[in-house]
Amino acid sequence: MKLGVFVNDYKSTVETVDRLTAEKLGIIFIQNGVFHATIKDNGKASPILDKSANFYALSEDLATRGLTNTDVDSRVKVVTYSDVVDLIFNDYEKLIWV
Amino acid sequence: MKLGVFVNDYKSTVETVDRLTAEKLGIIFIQNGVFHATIKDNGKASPILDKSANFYALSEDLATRGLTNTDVDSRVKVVTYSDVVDLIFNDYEKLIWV
Amino acid sequence: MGTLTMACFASLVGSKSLDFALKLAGAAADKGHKVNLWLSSNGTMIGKAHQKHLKDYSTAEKPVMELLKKGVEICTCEACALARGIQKTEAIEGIQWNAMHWYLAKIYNSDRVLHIGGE
Amino acid sequence: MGTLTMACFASLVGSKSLDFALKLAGAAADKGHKVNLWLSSNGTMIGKAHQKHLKDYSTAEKPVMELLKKGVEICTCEACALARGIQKTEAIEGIQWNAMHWYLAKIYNSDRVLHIGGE
Amino acid sequence: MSNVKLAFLIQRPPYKSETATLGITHAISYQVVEMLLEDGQNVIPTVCMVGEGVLNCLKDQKAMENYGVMSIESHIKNGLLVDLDILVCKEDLARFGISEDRIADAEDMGADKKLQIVPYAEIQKVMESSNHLLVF
Amino acid sequence: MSNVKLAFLIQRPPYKSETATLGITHAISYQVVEMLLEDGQNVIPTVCMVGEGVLNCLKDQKAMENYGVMSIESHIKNGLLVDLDILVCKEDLARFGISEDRIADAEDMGADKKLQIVPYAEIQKVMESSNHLLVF
Repeated sequence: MKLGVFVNDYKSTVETVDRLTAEKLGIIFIQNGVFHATIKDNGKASPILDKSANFYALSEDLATRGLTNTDVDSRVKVVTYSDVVDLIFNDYEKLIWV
Repeated sequence: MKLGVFVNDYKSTVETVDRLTAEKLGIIFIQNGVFHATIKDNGKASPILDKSANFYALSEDLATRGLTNTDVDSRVKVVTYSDVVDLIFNDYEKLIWV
Repeated sequence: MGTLTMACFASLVGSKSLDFALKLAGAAADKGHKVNLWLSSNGTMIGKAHQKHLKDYSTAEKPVMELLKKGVEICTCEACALARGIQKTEAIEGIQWNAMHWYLAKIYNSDRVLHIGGE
Repeated sequence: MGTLTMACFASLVGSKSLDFALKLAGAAADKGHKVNLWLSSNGTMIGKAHQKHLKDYSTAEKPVMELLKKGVEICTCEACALARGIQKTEAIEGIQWNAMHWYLAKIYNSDRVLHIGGE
Repeated sequence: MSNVKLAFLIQRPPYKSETATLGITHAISYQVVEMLLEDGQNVIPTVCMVGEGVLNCLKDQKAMENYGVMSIESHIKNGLLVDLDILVCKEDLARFGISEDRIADAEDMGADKKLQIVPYAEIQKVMESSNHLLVF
Repeated sequence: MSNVKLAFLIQRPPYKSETATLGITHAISYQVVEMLLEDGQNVIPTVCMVGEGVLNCLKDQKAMENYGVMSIESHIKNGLLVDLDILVCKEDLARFGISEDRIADAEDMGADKKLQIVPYAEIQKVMESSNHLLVF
């Protein structure tokens, strides 16, 4: 399946996401989920980024928290709300919010 | 200090609690915090129970979840709301909810 | 153009999940997609008219009116609203009141579903 | 006998934290302690009268009335309530409406404080 | 005749929020959805308890006695009575040390259905074969 | 003359809930509490950002632009302007790799106070010396 996963929290979502498998997996960091894309914990990037997936982070939620594009891990693409709409309709058939 | 800590969640509170130190520490498991007192994760009891502290679990919140006194770890005392009032006034001067 | 049905269980104030849902609904509608939004649990707080906009708090009345104008269908869970003391007479006009099967029926006719659970 | 001041930020329905706060307040009052309860954030939903008691949902109106009768002082954050569209005219009688310094002043005169934060 | 299959994944523990309860009640509402659909259209829900969500399945919950609200166990029983498929992740039950005899059923109410304890792979299959996924 | 000292411990990350914001606004309200107290009575708050709570301290937050609400940064600035002591846990900043130049201040508004980056041991001392603890 083509699965888009909305990750809206920083810590508690790692375990749930770890278990997900899909032929095509997209992980969209929104709200405090954007810290997965920007913050290293003790020097280590979020383990979610080691998954085989496409990663996106919502630009408004980065800016709201004082984060900029230069903070974002190179594996993650910064997207707008409009981009998210296109991801939903063009790239992923099933969507979950964890 | 004499610190009473209300733990109301199962997973996300472990890290916060780990850091707390006090001459006298009481940990009161309520709501889903009672799973710390009853559930082993992969055969291991909650790491919170390894702290040097007095442990309590609220009987109503155990029963609400289908748990009984025999499920409760031997380090934990089962208490009522009335007991919690006495713990608050007699045993702990400062209280936090994590 | 497709149909997106969303649900939001999170409260208006004290969570940005509902803000997210409203913004995404607007962005999808602007691109010509059909959008349905189901509000349940604390999400039903959105349906109340006359929310005061203080600068510390999200308010939904204005964005909700805009979404309704764009043709977004919004429905609130009647039981969840009543349990919170929100009466139909206080509701924002244009928001539908119904039960959970409304949501399932909208899902039936949707291309995409985004269910935003509680907390 | 002592004084316990509590705050609760969690919502009435969809969280058992407020249920916990009300039960603990009742248990403390029954033992002769003085209890103050500050409601902020989604906790202000408690202050609304005419909540329908459906069997799936917690309701607070009855327990709140009982607490008030026992002399428990309950105060709701006016800004948080207004932001949620809850007007003073819809409030449960006997619940005070004030701002955050009410809570700090009650804490000043308390032996114990239990602050129940959000979520 | 065309069915839309929905997977209701319940991953939250009981009672802290309404989330777990609402997962079951939303699934149960499939019973009346036909009112709003054309002839021959239907919605087929499957409820899957995963992660800490399996903690919702314990029997003898005393929520009505203690908090005046219907227990999640009662909602599960209602689901079984209306023939809802409710799968419970075997690995997660094992992880938390919950034996099968602790799991709710609706035998006393005459339900034929039981909670179905299945490996996670089975739940993954439900996710694959469903049209949409709803995580509670 | 008697003061009651309160420690406001902020451990939640920004914006998901109101919690972090309310921690700061509740502390700021100490400014007007004297209205409700006797002469000579006072409340002395100290705000401590710990754990993921330190993520509230980043500067250049664009919450008003994006969501129409006052940023937590603005609340922090207001706190500094009314001379609130706001401590930020040094170890947690280091853990998340946040350098001091990323931290909010209120210099542009003419505040003398700054966020005080301190070891956790210092925050533990505040907890010990406070009459009551409030965790947000």
